[in-house]
Formats: sequence, structure tokens, C-alpha cells
Amino acid sequence: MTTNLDLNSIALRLKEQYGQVVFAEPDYLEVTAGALPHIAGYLKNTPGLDFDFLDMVTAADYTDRFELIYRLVSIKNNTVIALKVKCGRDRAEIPSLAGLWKGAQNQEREIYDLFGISFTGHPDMRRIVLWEGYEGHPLRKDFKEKAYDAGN
Amino acid sequence: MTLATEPFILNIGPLHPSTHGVFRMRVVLDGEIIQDVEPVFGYLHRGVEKLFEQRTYKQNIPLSDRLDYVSAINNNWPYVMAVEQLANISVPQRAEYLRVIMAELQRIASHLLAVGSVMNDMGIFFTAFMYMFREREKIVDLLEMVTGQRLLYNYMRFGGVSQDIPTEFLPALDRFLKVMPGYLDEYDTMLAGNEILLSRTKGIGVLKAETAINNSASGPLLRGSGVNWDLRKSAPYSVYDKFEFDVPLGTAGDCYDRYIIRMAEMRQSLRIIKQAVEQMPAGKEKTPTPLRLRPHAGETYTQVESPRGMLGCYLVSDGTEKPYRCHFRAPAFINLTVLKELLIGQKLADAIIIFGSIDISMGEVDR
Amino acid sequence: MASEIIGSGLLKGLRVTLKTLFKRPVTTQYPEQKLTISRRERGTVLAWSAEKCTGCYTCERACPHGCIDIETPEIGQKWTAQAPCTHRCPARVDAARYIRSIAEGKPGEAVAVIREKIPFPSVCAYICAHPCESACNRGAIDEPISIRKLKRYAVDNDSGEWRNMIKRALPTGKSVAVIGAGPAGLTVAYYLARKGHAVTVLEALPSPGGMMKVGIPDYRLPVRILDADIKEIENAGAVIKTGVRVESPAKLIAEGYNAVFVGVGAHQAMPLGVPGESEPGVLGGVDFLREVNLGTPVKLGKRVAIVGGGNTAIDCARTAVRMGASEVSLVYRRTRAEMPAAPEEVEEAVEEGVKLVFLAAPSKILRAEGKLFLECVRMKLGAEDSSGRRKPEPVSGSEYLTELDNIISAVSQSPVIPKSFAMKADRGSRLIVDPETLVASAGIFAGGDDVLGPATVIECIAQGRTAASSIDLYLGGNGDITEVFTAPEKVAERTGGPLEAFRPFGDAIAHEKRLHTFEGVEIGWSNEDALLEASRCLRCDLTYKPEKWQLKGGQCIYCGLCVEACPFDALYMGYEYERNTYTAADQTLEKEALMTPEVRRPSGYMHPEIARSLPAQSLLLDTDKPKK
Amino acid sequence: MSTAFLLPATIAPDWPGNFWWHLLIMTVLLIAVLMISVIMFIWLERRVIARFQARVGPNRAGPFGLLQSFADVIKILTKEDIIPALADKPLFWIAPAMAFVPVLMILAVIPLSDGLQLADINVGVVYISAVSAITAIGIFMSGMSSNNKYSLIGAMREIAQLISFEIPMLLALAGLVMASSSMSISGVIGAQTIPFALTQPLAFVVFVIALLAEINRTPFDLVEADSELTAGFNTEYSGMKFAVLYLTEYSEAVVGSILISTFFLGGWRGPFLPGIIWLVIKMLASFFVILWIRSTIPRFRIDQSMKLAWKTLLPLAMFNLFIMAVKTVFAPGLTNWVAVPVYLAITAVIIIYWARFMRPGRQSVGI
Repeated sequence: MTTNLDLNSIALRLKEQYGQVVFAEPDYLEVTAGALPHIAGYLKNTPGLDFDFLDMVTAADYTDRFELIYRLVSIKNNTVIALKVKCGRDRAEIPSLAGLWKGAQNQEREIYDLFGISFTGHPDMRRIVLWEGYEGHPLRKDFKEKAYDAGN
Repeated sequence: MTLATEPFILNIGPLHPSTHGVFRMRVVLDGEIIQDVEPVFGYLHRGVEKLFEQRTYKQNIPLSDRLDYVSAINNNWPYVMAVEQLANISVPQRAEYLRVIMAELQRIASHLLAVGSVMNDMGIFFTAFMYMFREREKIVDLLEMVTGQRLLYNYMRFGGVSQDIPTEFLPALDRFLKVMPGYLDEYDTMLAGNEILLSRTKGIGVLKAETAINNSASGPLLRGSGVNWDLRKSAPYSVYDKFEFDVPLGTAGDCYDRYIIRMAEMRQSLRIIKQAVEQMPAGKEKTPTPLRLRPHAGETYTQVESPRGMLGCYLVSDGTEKPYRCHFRAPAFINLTVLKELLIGQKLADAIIIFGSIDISMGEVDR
Repeated sequence: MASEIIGSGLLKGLRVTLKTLFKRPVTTQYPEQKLTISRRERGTVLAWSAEKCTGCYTCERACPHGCIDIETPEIGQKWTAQAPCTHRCPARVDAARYIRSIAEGKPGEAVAVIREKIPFPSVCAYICAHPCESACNRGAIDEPISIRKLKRYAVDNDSGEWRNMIKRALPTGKSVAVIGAGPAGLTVAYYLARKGHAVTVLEALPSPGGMMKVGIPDYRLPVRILDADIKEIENAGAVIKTGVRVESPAKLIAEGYNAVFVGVGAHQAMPLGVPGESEPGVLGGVDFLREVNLGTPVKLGKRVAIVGGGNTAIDCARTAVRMGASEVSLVYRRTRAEMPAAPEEVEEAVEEGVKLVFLAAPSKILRAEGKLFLECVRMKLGAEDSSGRRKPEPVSGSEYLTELDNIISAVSQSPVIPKSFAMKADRGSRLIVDPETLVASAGIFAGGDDVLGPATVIECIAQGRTAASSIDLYLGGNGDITEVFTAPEKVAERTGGPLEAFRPFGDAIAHEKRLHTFEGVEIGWSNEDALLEASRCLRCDLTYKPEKWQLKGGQCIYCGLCVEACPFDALYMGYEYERNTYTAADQTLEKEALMTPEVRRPSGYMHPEIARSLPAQSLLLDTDKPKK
Repeated sequence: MSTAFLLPATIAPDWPGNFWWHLLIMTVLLIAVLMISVIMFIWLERRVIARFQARVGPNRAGPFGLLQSFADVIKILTKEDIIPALADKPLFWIAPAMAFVPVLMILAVIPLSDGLQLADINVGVVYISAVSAITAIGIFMSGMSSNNKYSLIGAMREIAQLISFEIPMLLALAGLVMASSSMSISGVIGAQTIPFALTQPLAFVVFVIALLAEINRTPFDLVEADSELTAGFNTEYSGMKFAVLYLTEYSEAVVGSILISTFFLGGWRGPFLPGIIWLVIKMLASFFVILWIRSTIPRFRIDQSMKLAWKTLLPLAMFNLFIMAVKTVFAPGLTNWVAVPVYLAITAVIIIYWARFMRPGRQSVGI
């Protein structure tokens, strides 16, 4: 059975590693964008934690900010942890995790395509489902398009 | 002497017999050997996640069928579970068992389709495909008995399933359970020992366990590489903890293992269905929920083991009658990350088989 | 595999295909072979029944991509006697109609409609248990219409126009004594007085109202409201004498009353049935409420535990809070889902700081060195019982002690019938009467809580009406107690009826203020809220029969959501057919035929014909079973 | 059926050019026979394969769908004839004819019955092997000229196959020639008091496999591997030209089955029945085997088929040649039923032993 870890203890360990960049919420860790790669690498490579499997990356648009959710799974220990990163909506940039987990490549491209969050350090940051030169990012809340305006 | 050669660029798809939809691979060939691959997505992109934000919660259930049209019932599941968690709706036991039975039937149907189409790619002129469809037809009839539909069942509801099984269902299911193992044996006799098939699949498209994990592969692709990760075991949802079944694992991680694992998983699904039918309690098949449901504000992530892998649903509710954000972790889409590593250096003919053995369905990949 | 000879695998495969060559093909073959597709739920036809549809637009709202095209006339007509809400109401108050009156901005007419059935409109507007709302069809769509609050809006804005249509009957010279001025008794008094009988109500307590007065705290039912309704009853001619104790109804008959109605109610708290119940500091729920309501000083400690999950328990808890108890906890043996109390009241109680302890039942009450202790045992929910609620079972060895100042047992109440009454009662000491006429013995009638056991006000009123009409018959009247205060309704045109609207939130007074005063917690609705809420009504008793109901071409995906959503079961999805060969044309013909209601069959697979024809099904029969 | 009216006994059936009516009649007869049989064989193939796949097959046009093929022909002929803009037009035009004519030419030397034969040239075997190679050139031209990458790959595969499978085929035939000490077809048939399938089983096996590759049937249909190269060499063809190419494939199949029955099953020879009936029976039998294989066995990869040709068929053909040489030198008269089991045993031993080198799943050699 997948068990959730004691987030507070992990948060403490991370704090003494990287300082005040991690906040333990009831069911996820909130991480500042700058510290994301370090913390992800720490979670991946620390024996005892070794979250080797990146389950899911996605984002949500809260009209004043974006929130990215990273869901890491440790197949060895059968544990799950979720990271949440907030980033501003204008020129949103997040360091890419494609270097740590190849599995992040397509998902980050999709987020870039649909939300316009660009991932620095991604091997090829291009649109994935929409065509090049498409205007706007559909999953943003302020995205306007005829069909949807009619629908609303 | 050496000839001056130039790369030979070939577009496989979007309209190609064996891209299982409108997938497109832009491959660079040297003779028959693939030197570079660039998968091109989006030919079936329908903006499903945006559409989810346009409709009420209940209206989204039929939409979730359309994600992976080959295993529609498995697609309802995570979405329905997510809404149930947010609105804390309780599900009757009988409904859970019905869900399991239907989902496992659907899994068998989906695997049959996957294996059959791989055989087709391999050049058995539609024979294996037809045999598998012969059995898939039986399953579809069973599902139709219950749901009234044959492809997109729209079966699950918040707090249960849309309708209870008819009286004729269980006898028919028993008949199916009796004959299906015989058919699986028939396939094994016909295919598993076939030398040409072995020489086409063994050692082809080998995926190491670390690579698979690092690429977030899941489902038969991951288990074929010997990683024991099946959500029905490792994170049992619904009532899966009440059944005993094995998780078939591969050793080499090649196309042959994936094929064998799919065959074995069908047998395991049959086991699960048997037990579910025995254990299924009487009772209501759903707890009534209002048409315009308004879950509490919050977010949740639920996931199930679909025939293609870990199918997750990340749902954010703001307390209104429409989802604020709904994201599906599509296993087929993420499994395709590994495609490039698998294909480079292989022959063109093998590329088709490897691609087929990943078993995607475009509706899920492009969403 | 490797040990075998190369080629053996190929040969095996060849054998399999060769075997298949000599089997019957599984695909249906026509016209060579008669194609018989078994009758089954095909789910490819949407049939609509014209006479069940009331044009409520629910299906249109349910459709995922708006492919239902429906047009209704502005004017509807009455098509069924009673809407579900009216039908569910024990007193058959025509809720649907007065909601319409409110939607048309005529609260006075609404009150008149209510008064046609009950003499306590204001009381019901404040404290009715509203069974009507659980019957409301709107509940299946989002939330039921909050009928009680609409009623409250009506009585708050009453214009009193109903008085213009009061008809007084001539005195009949007959006299009736009513024992107990509770909801039942006062209802009897009211209607008998309207029929011209001389009615005397004898009440033991210092003030009339019965449970409405002493069982329900003032913050739910302010005294003036109750008194106003009782005033109306006195205006009708009933005489109320308080502080009078009656030895027996027979004696009253002897004193010259022609008939006696016994409505003494159920005023005794049921015992918990655990040892140590007689300890000082252990109170009965109703006794506690009565004393508080009558203003007799009650000494209550800081830490109070209430046992029970009903409305009385909640009332006790909230009253205790208002009396300054700081730690009020409510012990219930099931979970919140099973609580019989009204959910909104539980919500308000929690807001006021009442601690809810679920899955616990008192096992012992003991007093050690002057302190009072309650020992509870943890429960767990077992299988569902007949009532559909899951039965709690004690978890042995899970007992725990709590130190308290007071324990209030509010599990249930039972009637207390004095011996001197000499009336037959059952084990629950409820009076045994004729269920139709409520006759206990010659000239003596009984009704209300003392017959039903602890019941809601509206049920008692309903019994009062029955009793009144049968007493009138007994006294030689025609037994017809119906009153008409309104002109017959001419069915109005649809006023909006927006399906998008949700129930407006009822406001309550700030809860720090609540904690100390007994004034009414709930605040009535503003006109806008009331109109909006009233316009949400589906008008189940009217039909706006659609001039057009059709699917926009080819858009339907047969998801069946509209069928599930339809409150009136006017839609049916499914299709059964059996034919030798079929073409698209045939199917469309069949579909058109199916659109007429008389071809509709029960949906689902249970159709007997289906059962019979199932074995004929081509693909589920396994004639080609491979040898294992 | 007697053919005395065609061939007076006084004239040896050598090069009957002086009987012009004989030429005329035979040519017309052969073309007619080929056309009709091809169309019938197409119907037969579709029906038989359908039954192999538990289907019914075409059954609507005419009784038992007999007219289906005619309907298809009409449909194809009425299609628009498209030529790709960048195609090499002359080649594109010539290719179908180049492919089809040689198939017809092969028939010229096949005796349909005793002496019922257009020309009995004394180097028939060489003639056949020479002419049959031209078809491949036609197919190569079609693939080359249509300027489509799929077609190009198909064409390359075609040539590769031709080169590698021609040799074992010829070596197998050489064994026949040795045994019958004649190169004319009638001579080969005349020598088959016992069909060569029994006296030279090894050659039979090699010849059949090589023939399958020559006529591009499964498991060697790499030229038009529809799952990899959408339709291979004839992707760009349509209308009349496509019809001709299509005709070519099936007439290849027909002629192939004629060749098998002529070389190894004793041609028209047989008791009781007229020779042409026997020939038809044997044709059908060998065609049925071809269909059977097609509906069961997956396709080889190109390198695997090359491997098969060079590493298996060639040595086996050599063995056969060696055995025949030894026999003709030391035991020239040893062609009676007693020897048949010996031949079979030797063949079985050799094949089984040799197959040990061909385990599947090894790393495959590149082309």
C-alpha cells in the first residue's frame, strides 16, 4: 500500500540542506522555484528516500499565479511525495527536471504548450500538441477563443 | 570503396496502417536502420482538459470515456474517484465489485486488441487479429448487456455505476469465463512458439529497468522490464485488496516479454473476475447524487491501473458546479517518452513492432 | 521452447489455423443464414413520452453538449392533484401552490393557502420538520426547494387577506372538552370551534402550546409567534383554561361535555437504561427544556453531556450553551450521517461550539467523591438493518470515563397517561385508538404524541384534523372541516424558473450573540432571495407540455444523462430489435415508431422477452469451444 | 483429353512453328486459362483465408460471392489513373507490363496435359528461371519510378530477395535436371514416375521456400509489407496500372503453384483422370498450402530472409545436389518406391541438424 511519508521530517532535512525554501503543507511540500532541481535531486538520490519515479507533472492557473504539481513515487519503498511550486504568471519560468527524469520531457513540453510556462534547461522546449505559431495558451484562464466564448 | 550516402527521411504516419491512430514518426533511415526518430504529437488533440472546465461534473463522465476509447471504463474510474473524494460520496460495496468486473473485462478486451494489432504489424495477415476480435466481441456483448453501449459505455457514476447488471449477465459471464482460458491457450499454441515470431520479437526493443523507471514508463511496458509495479497491488484502490492475483513480470524487457505479459495479465484478470463474482454482495448499485453536483473546494489526485499503465486524474474544485482544473496523467502519452531510445539503431520493420508493443491509443496521447 | 525442434512452433500454428478452417465462422452471415440478434438493450434510441413530460427543461440542462431542442408554452395547466411535496406533507398543505403565490409576489395568498390546511402556519414556518423538502424533485437536480423558509417568508409578510373569507358556522349547542393544549388539541379545538361547537381546552401547564411551548426553545420558536397562532384559535371561539388538571375523560363526559379529545402529549423523557441514572445531576431532556422554557431556574454546570442524536438532543445542547455551559458535548452511538436531527441544526450547533462525539454509547453513570462520571463504550457500525441505517455494535473493552457536571438524556420521550384516565395503552404506553376515527371509547377521542409516540408538530396537526372531523361526525355534523380562503387558482405563466440558480443561503444572527440570548437564530429571507428560491420550483403539479421536443440532428451520443436526470421519468433509452436482415432505413423507421410512447418498453435488460431470446444469441453461444 | 487433333503423331513435338493454328490456339488458350484462373484464385484466396480467420469472406456478389473479383476488376478499371507529379513517367508506364508479361511467358513451356503445350523447348528449365527473373525487374522499376520512399524501399527489398533466392532455387532445379537428365519440362515430367517431391524432398523444400520468396508471398512479402511500407512498390499505382500489378502478383501465385506441381508433383501425370484435371488438382493443392502459410506465419525481417536464403537454403540445395550427384554416379537405377523412405529420412536429418544453427532470438546480421 502506498504510504505517505512524514512530510515535516523531510521538510526539516531539506531545510538544513538548502535553507528556507521548503514548507510542509498537510499533503505536499511547497518549494520555491529556484530550489526545485536541488530538492528534486536530493529526493531522488538520497538513499532511504530515493524517489526514482516521476509520476506526474502538471500545472494549474489560479489567475494570479501558476501552481505546478510534481508527484514523485519511490518504487523501491512504495512511497509517494508531492511537490508544489508557485510561479508568477508574467514570464513564468521554472527550472526543468528533464535532466533528472527523462519522463518529465513530454509532460513539461505539454505544460509549456498549454500554459506557457517555459522550463529552463529543457532539451527542446517546443509546442507538443498544438502547432508552431499557435497564439495563446489554451489552459490559461484568460484564454479567449470563439468556440469557448460561445460555450460560456 | 565507400559510397557517399545521405540520410533517408521517412514519415511514418499520421496516416499509416500501423500507427494505431494518427501518430506520426519522422524517422531518419540508413538503409533499413533507423538513425533518428522524432515523434510528432497532436493530430488528435481535442483540448479535452479545457472541455472538462466547460462542463458540469456529471456531464464530464461521457467525455472521460473519449480519452482512451479502447478502455473507456477504466477512464471513467479515476475521474469518478476524484469527484467522490472531493464531495466525499460513499460508494456501495456492490458498485465497487461491479466496477472491478467491468474494468477487468475491459482490460482483457484492450489487451486482446493490443496483441492482435501487434501480430498484424508483424505480418500475420489479420488471422491473429480476427481471432482476438472473436473473443473481444464476446466481451463487448457482455458489456453491452449491462451498459447498452458497445464502445463508449459511460458506465460509472459518482457513488456507483449507472445501472445494475441484468439477470442474464452472470450466466453469460460464467460461460465466457469457462471458454476464455481455452482461447488463450489457443493463442499461445499458435503464436508463443512460432519461430518467426520469436525471431521478430526476442531481443527486439529491449528496455532496461532503470531506463523504464527514469522515463516514467508504466503498465506492461514497465513490468516487461521486470519492475514489479502494479497499482492494483502496490496502491490498491477500490476493492482490489480483496482479490488474490499475480503481477506477471518480464525478464528481458523486449517485445516478446511485453506480449507474454499481456497474455498473462488476461489470465490474471479472469482470476480477478471469478473472485469478484463470488464475493459480490447484494445491495444498491449507486448512491444517488444530484445532477449538478458541487464538491467542496480543494484538489485531489486519484489513479488507477489502466491497461496501458498508471492513469491518474488531478482534479481541482473551486466549489462551483464545474471543475476548475482537471488533468489526466495519460499513460500512453508518457510511455511514448521512451520511444526514441527504443527505436534508434533498430530496423524499420522492428520499429513498427516496438511501437505496437508499447500499445498506445491516440485519444489518450493527444487528449 | 529452445529444446524443441525448430519449425515445431510453426507447425503448431498451422494446426490451429487448419482447425479453424473447419469450424463455423463466428461472424454473422446473412442472407445465407437467418440473422437473429437477440432482443437486448441497445441503447441507441432515445424515446420521449409526451404525456409524462412537463417541460421542466431538466433534460436540456443535463445534456453534455446541448443537443436537446425543447420549446414549451408560457401557460401551463394543472395535470396532477398533488405535487410530491404536497403528497408527502401529513396535513397535505399545498406547498407547490403557495410557492407559486410567493413567486408571483403574493405572500398573503400564500398564507391563505397554508391556512386552508393548518391552523399553525407561523409555528410550522419556524419549526416544521419539512418532510416535503425530502420529497422535492428539485433535490435530484441540485438542492430541494427550502419550502419551510419560503413559508416563513410568507408568514413574515402576511397581509391577513385570508380573514376576509372566514365563514362562521351557527352554534350547534354541542360542547367539547379538549385535554391538553398541544398542537393536536389546539387543532381539534380550532376546527370544532369553526364548526360551531363550544370547545373548552384544559391545559395542565401554566401556559398553552404544549410541546410547541415547553419542548422547543425560544431561539427556534419565539413566544410571540406561538402566541399569535394561539390567539387566532381563540378568536375562532375556543376557550383555553390553563393550570387545570383533569382526573379522567369519563368524568368530563359526566360533567356534560358531549365529546372529549385526549391530547396530553408525550412529556416524559425515556430512561437511558444504564446503572446510576438516578444520580443527581442527571436530567431528562424534555424536563430540562420544559423547566427552561417555563422560566423555572435550572442549575447547570460547566461541563454538560447530552445523550442522543435527535432534535431534542440538539435543542438541549444549544439551550445548555445559552445557559452558560462551556463544554457541551453530544454523545451519539451512530455517525453524523445517521443522525435523525435536522442537518442544518446540527450545523448550527457545531457553530455554537457543541462537541459531537460519535460512535459512543453510555454504559454507566457513577459518582465518585462528589464528581459525576459518564462511562461510554465505543461503537462500530455493523450491517444495515431493516431501516437501512447501519446497526451500531459495542466494541468490548473500549470503555472510557469522562468527568461531567450534568448529563442530559435526550434519547426519546414517552406519553404519561394517568391511571385515572382508565384508557388502554400499549407497551410504549401509547394510547390505543381506532386508526381511522381516533375513537378511544364512546365519546372519547385521542390523538397527537400520546398516540403516535414522540412525533413532529405537523403529524400532530394532521391527527388533530382527523380527530376534529370524526368528532364533528360524532356530534352529528357532516365532518367536513375543509376551509377555503383563496379564489381557485388560475394557472399562471412560468415566471422564469431558472435551473441555474442554487438555494440562497439563509442568514443567522452572529453566533457570539447567539451564545447568550434566546432570541431567534434564523433570519427570514429578503424579497429577492424568496422570489429567487420560489422561482426554482419545478412546478411538479403543472405541466407546460412542450410543443417541441427533439434531438438536434446526429448530435446525441446516447450517454443517457438526460434519462437519469428527468424527474418525471418521461425519457427512455434503449432499443430491442429482432429481424432477419436490417438496413439503416429499417432502423430509422423503427426509431420513429419508438418515439411514440406506446412502444416504450421497460428499460434495462430485465425484459422477459429478452430473457427468453438470450440463448439464441449468436456470439455468446460457444459452439466453437476449443478443446483444452 | 486427347490432343491428337493438334499434334499428328508423325511430327515430333519439338518446335511446332509450322503449325500456326496450333500457336494461335494455344496462346489464346493459355491467356484465357491464366486470366480466368487468376480471377477464380483471387476469389478462392479470399474465401479460404476468410475461413482460416473464422470469417465468411465475400458472399454477396453472385452465388457464394463468385462474382466478387469481377466486380473488383470493374471497380479498379473505372478508377482515376493517377501518376505522381515527380514520377519517372516512362518507367512508371512500362513497369506493370514489364512485370506481367514474363509471367505469361513462363506458361509457354508448361504442358497442361500430355503434349498440350505451346512450345516444348529443350532448355525449358533455364528458360523458366531466366524469364521469371524479369518480373522482379518490372517490380523494381515500378517501385523505383513512382518516386515514393515506401516504394523505393520495397523495390530495394525486391532486388535483394531476387538475388538471394534465385540461387538456391536454381540449385534445387539442377538436382531435378540431373535426375531427369533432361532440361525440357516435358522431360522433367516424364522422369517423374515417382514425383520428385518424394525422391528429392530436400530440393522440394528449398524450391517451395525460394518460390514463396520469388513470388512475394508471406512470409516473404517484404516487398509490400503493408504494415511497414504502406503498400510497398505499388503504393502510388491506381486504376488500370494497379490492376495489372495486382494481376501480376496473383498470376505469379498461380504460375508458382503450376511450377510446384510440374516440377515436383508430377505435373499432369496421374491415374484414371485426364492430365489437365490432375494438373488443376495439384495446382489447387499447392495454392492451398501457400494460402495456409500466408494466414498463419508472420513476416520475416529483410535480414532474416537474407539469412535464410544464404545460410540455410543454399547449403541445403548444395546437399541435395551432392546427394543427387552421388546417386547418379553410383546408383543410377535407384528410383523406386523403396528408396523414398531413405530420401525422406536423410532430408529430415539434414534439415533438423541444420536448423540448430538457426535458433531465433540471436543478434541478427545487418544487410
